[in-house]
Amino acid sequence: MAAKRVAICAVAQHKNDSDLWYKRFQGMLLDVLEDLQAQTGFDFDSETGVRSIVSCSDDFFDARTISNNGVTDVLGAQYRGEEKMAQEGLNAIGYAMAQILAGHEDLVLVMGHCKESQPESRELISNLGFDPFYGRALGLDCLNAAALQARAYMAKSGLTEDHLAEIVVRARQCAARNPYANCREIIEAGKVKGSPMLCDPIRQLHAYPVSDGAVGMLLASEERAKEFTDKPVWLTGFANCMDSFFFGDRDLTSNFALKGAAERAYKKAGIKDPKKTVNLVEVMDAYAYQQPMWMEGLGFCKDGQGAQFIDDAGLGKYKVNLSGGMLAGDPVIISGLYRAANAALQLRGEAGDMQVPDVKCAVAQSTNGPAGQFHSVLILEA
Amino acid sequence: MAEFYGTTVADIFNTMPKRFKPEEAKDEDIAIGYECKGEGKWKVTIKHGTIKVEEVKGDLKGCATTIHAADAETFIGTTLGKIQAMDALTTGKLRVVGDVKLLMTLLPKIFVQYTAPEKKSSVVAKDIISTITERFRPDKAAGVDMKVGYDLAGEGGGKWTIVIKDGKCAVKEGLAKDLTVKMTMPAEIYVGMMLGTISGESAFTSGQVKLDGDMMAAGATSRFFNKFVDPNAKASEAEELITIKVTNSINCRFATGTAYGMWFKGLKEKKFLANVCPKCGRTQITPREICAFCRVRCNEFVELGPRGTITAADVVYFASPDPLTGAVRETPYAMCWILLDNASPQEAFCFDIKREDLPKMKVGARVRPVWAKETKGTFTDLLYFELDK
Amino acid sequence: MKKQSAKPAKAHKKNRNVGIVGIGMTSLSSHKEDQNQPEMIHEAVRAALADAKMTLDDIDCIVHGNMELFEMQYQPDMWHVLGSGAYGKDEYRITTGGTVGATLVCAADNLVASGLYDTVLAIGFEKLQEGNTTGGITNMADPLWFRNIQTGALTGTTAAMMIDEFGAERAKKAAMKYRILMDKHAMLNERAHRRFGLEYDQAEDLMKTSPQLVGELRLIHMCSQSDGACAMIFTHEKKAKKVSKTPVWIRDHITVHREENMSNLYAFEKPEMTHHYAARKLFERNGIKDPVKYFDVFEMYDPSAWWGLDWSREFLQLKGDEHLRMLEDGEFDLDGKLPLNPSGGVIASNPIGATAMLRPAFAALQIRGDAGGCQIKKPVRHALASGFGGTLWTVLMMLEKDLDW
Amino acid sequence: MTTMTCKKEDTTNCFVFEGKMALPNQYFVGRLGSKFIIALRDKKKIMGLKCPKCKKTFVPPREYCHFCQTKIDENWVELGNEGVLVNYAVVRYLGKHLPKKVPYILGQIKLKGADTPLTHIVEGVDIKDVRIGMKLKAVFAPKTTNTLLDLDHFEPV
Repeated sequence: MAAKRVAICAVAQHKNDSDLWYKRFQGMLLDVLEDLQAQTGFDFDSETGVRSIVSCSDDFFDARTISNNGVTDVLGAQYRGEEKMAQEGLNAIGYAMAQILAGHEDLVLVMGHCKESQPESRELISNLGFDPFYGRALGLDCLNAAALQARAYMAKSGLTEDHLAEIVVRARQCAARNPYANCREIIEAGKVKGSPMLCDPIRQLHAYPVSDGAVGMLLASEERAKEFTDKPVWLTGFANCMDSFFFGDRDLTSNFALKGAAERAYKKAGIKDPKKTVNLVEVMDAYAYQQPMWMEGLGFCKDGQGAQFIDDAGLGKYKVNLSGGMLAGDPVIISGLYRAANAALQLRGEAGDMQVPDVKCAVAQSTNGPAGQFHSVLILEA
Repeated sequence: MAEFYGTTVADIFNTMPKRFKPEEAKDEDIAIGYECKGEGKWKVTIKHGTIKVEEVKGDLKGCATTIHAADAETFIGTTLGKIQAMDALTTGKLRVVGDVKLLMTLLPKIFVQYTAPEKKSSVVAKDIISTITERFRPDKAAGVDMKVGYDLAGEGGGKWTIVIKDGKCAVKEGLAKDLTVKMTMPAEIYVGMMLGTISGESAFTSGQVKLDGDMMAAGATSRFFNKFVDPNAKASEAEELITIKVTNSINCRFATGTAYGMWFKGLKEKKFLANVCPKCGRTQITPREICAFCRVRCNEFVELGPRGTITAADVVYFASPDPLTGAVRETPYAMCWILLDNASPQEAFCFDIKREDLPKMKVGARVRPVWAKETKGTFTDLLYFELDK
Repeated sequence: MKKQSAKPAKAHKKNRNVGIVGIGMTSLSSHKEDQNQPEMIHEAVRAALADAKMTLDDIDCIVHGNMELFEMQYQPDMWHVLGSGAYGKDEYRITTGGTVGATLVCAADNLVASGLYDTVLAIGFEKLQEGNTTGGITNMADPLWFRNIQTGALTGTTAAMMIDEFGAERAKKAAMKYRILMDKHAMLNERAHRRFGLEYDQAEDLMKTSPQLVGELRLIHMCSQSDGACAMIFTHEKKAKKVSKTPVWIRDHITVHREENMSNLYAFEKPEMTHHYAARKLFERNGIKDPVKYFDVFEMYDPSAWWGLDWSREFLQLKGDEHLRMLEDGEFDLDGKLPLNPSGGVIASNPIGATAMLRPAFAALQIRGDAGGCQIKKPVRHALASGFGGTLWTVLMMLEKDLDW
Repeated sequence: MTTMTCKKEDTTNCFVFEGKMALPNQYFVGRLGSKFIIALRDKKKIMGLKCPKCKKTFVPPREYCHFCQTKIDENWVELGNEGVLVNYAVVRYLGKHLPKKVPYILGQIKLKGADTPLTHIVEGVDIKDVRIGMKLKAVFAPKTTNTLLDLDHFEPV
């Protein structure tokens, strides 16, 4: 990584909710913006303030061509530069880093929103992510893609229904301590195992709940970070990686894209063995099976040993998703932003009831596309 | 007559009655004039599912819309799709006086697309009849017992009886006595119908096909057979490139929040509610959560208007689809920018103006809103603005 | 709470210089039934790689963008990996509406300059034939209110305002001259989509006969609807000098957005136009006092003849009728003071997601001397390129032949 | 940290409007894809493309082998209409994008002669009897949709 460093100076999260019927996403973003400004006192002066905003949203979920057009004002982007990350939000942080490292900007605001409750069904939308002839026709979507991956991975790793239930129960226990999580009610394994099958082997409670949310953060160059915070969180590595498209072309259990992204991100951050260096991990677990699977891809667990990893309390050992993760509810597109925000709070010692001691280095991971076709990895350090 | 792409202008008009789809045009009552420089003028009158095509010597009279082509190549090229109609319109080689919408919406609906004739298709009725047994689909004809007679006059024609019974099909020369139905037509019409170059419906409606006997049975026969494919045409046909047409539709629940909630609440009471920037005083209409310039939240609402002054006006001639209904908008209509009374000078409100007021509309004119009889707090509450006399 | 520093940020400086070393585009046409989306994209990618004499192994990262709702393809980069070459690589998908092509160039510049990636391939594309363009654009508007009123990107207000300012005769004549000039340029550019062969003596006729769309905005004034893709390869100074004899350097770029609500564009008091603001700020920080003199070519995103002409005043910081006079005096011609859109501009070719990338692409070809039939005769050293999108958003960038600023 | 989340929201003037986003599209499968679909539709044959360099045979078709970037669009090979189930999921939730009545089985089927499994629908077997490794054969659709669904589903041999 270049000699310069980039810091997160502040993060703000909107509380996730299953149906924020009374609020436009503009209103959600405005709350986040005001929170960030209250924390740091930055402004949008054309010389000394924020001149660049990297937003993150989705045209389909917003039902708007150019979804960022509807939010320019609440991002503070009037007469300023604004670009939309149209992928999963963690990449918005990666790109905002690049703007600062390039020397083009020294302050960048990252803002993401998504209201999953607005469209009739998120599966209907992800179906439109498949090609119109070979994929859409079969009714493929991100849920049944995940189910195919879940079966293949469970067979390879020995993961059972009990393991999945254990993951969900733990996620809710963590979420209970996170004021921004959507589903904070503690549940028992029996309830998970008794929840209806959505798409075998995925049950309703193995899947993340429909959620509305918004997240923001202020990024600054090393020289300017101290103007805004005493506790900068340094972004020391970012990478992402793309796998092939057709399921048949991929080994759905191989973590090809995640391994590529993790390897490159670790290299940039100078991390040789994440098991030794990394104190905390936030993964984008849209479905329960993904927690151990992504931990394999990130290098915390041997290939195909997901079940053993759970049995050995690996989730606790590596402090995985103390925020409750996506399983407790945050929307697609910006789940990675929530992951990074939670990691940053831990590194700043501001994670409240979730706080654990001695967090120096954290990993945030997110994924995009059906069955983890695309992965992003961000390294954050105190 | 000049020939382009293997077609003359006359070919196109001569085939019009055959390509006409009466069912699609049963609600239409319109005369369309055509002028093709160097070739002549035609008037096409469509009335309640009938069509009349006549060549006109003098001026085109009584036509709602006239289409003018600069030359035969343009006319034939755009008809065949070899020349982009939009490009021809753009450069003025094709000109429409009257409703341009017709070209895009009505004509494709009521006519089968003109295709240049294959250099005299070598297929004759006899050839098609001879493939009937191999095209027969017993699965579709279970339990059917009928005899269909064909009396096809002209070259390659003849008389045949097709017997369908017990899931079997046979063809016999001549007409049987106990026919379920008899169809009489020129052999070339039969060939055209089988090749899909003539609309069967129009051939029946226009009287080119005569039916004796059970009409329902005549209609049903096509189901029992696979489509006839011209073996000669196959080789010369352009390769098939597959397309699918779909309408992607996602239902949504749009939240108003307080900003739009107040706006709709106002509409219900026939009021324009704007919110005011506490810093610069801008009255935002429709209201927004924030003033973009000052970056401060706007919580105070004020009532504007109801009357106002036009600051800018656009007359729209282009018929675009209304994304809320999918229907094509009626043109022309006007989109006006109106500075409502009480509004800050930097914030105009955009809306339609009453159709009858279009000619008199100008910047600076005073207007007043016209509301729906019953206002419900939605975007249909406000009908339009009209000139305030 | 900390106090934000009051002293101005340091002048714009790059971590490392970035050069354009490969440019590729598909044919631009309204018909691409023979290719699906990834195949069309791949055609441009291959062309760019061939131009840069590179293979996909040389590429570290792909940047991809278009307008999703035109083709109604959700997260299209997932499917398009079949043609983009992103397999196993880093990939970003960054979009900003009509400006997206230009944004991708800015993004590629930032990604290379940052040191995070050495060589980046940017891809902008659109298959407008697969969607409903006007419906797609209308869906930009807020579903709660403005969607019931908007007509895509069609507006006659600029024409009305120009007629107001300069009189009907002069304004209409100028708009038509602009239009015919663009067609004349397109006729010289073998890559352009619509090439009509218009002559100046047709102007009178076209002013009357071309169908009216909105007010005095006629069909002839409006841009085309095209399918096509553009791909460009960017790398850092050291490598650019090694792999290319004629790298084109990205000096600086600026993005300026404005609010969704357009109400204050058409009231009595109007704010500074985004194009004017962007150019003012960009020229200021790069010490450009007289843009007409400094730049040798301007590739402007001109969605219609009226807008193109009106916006030339804003971008070039002209006053009064200076822009009309430049046009009337032939200063925007290929041998004029500042040749404008030698490519024929957006009026000639408009695959929306690629359109704003075609501007710097054509400008860079001019700097390289590779613009073919539409090459400007005098040497081209400094180029300006703009993108347009959203509710009058702008992206403006400066390209240079030499690293001498 | 501020207490944004705890703020009481005034919802008196907030409503929800039911609406939709709908647009017409037409999609082109391309020259290559047309050959594949026409073979399915007219000849009831499943065609694959073989990369001469990787020696792998792919289905559905693509222009380039994106592992090695070799152009493979001419290297058609006929695949068998029978194959083996290598993975599956059972779709039970509702959705208007789903082509079959739920519950149905979504499978990955490795066809004879192909190196990559094809994702498709499996019918004619009770959900509890589905087994990875079971032999399946293609059943073609009586009515064309000009998509991969011209192969209607797979069923046990």
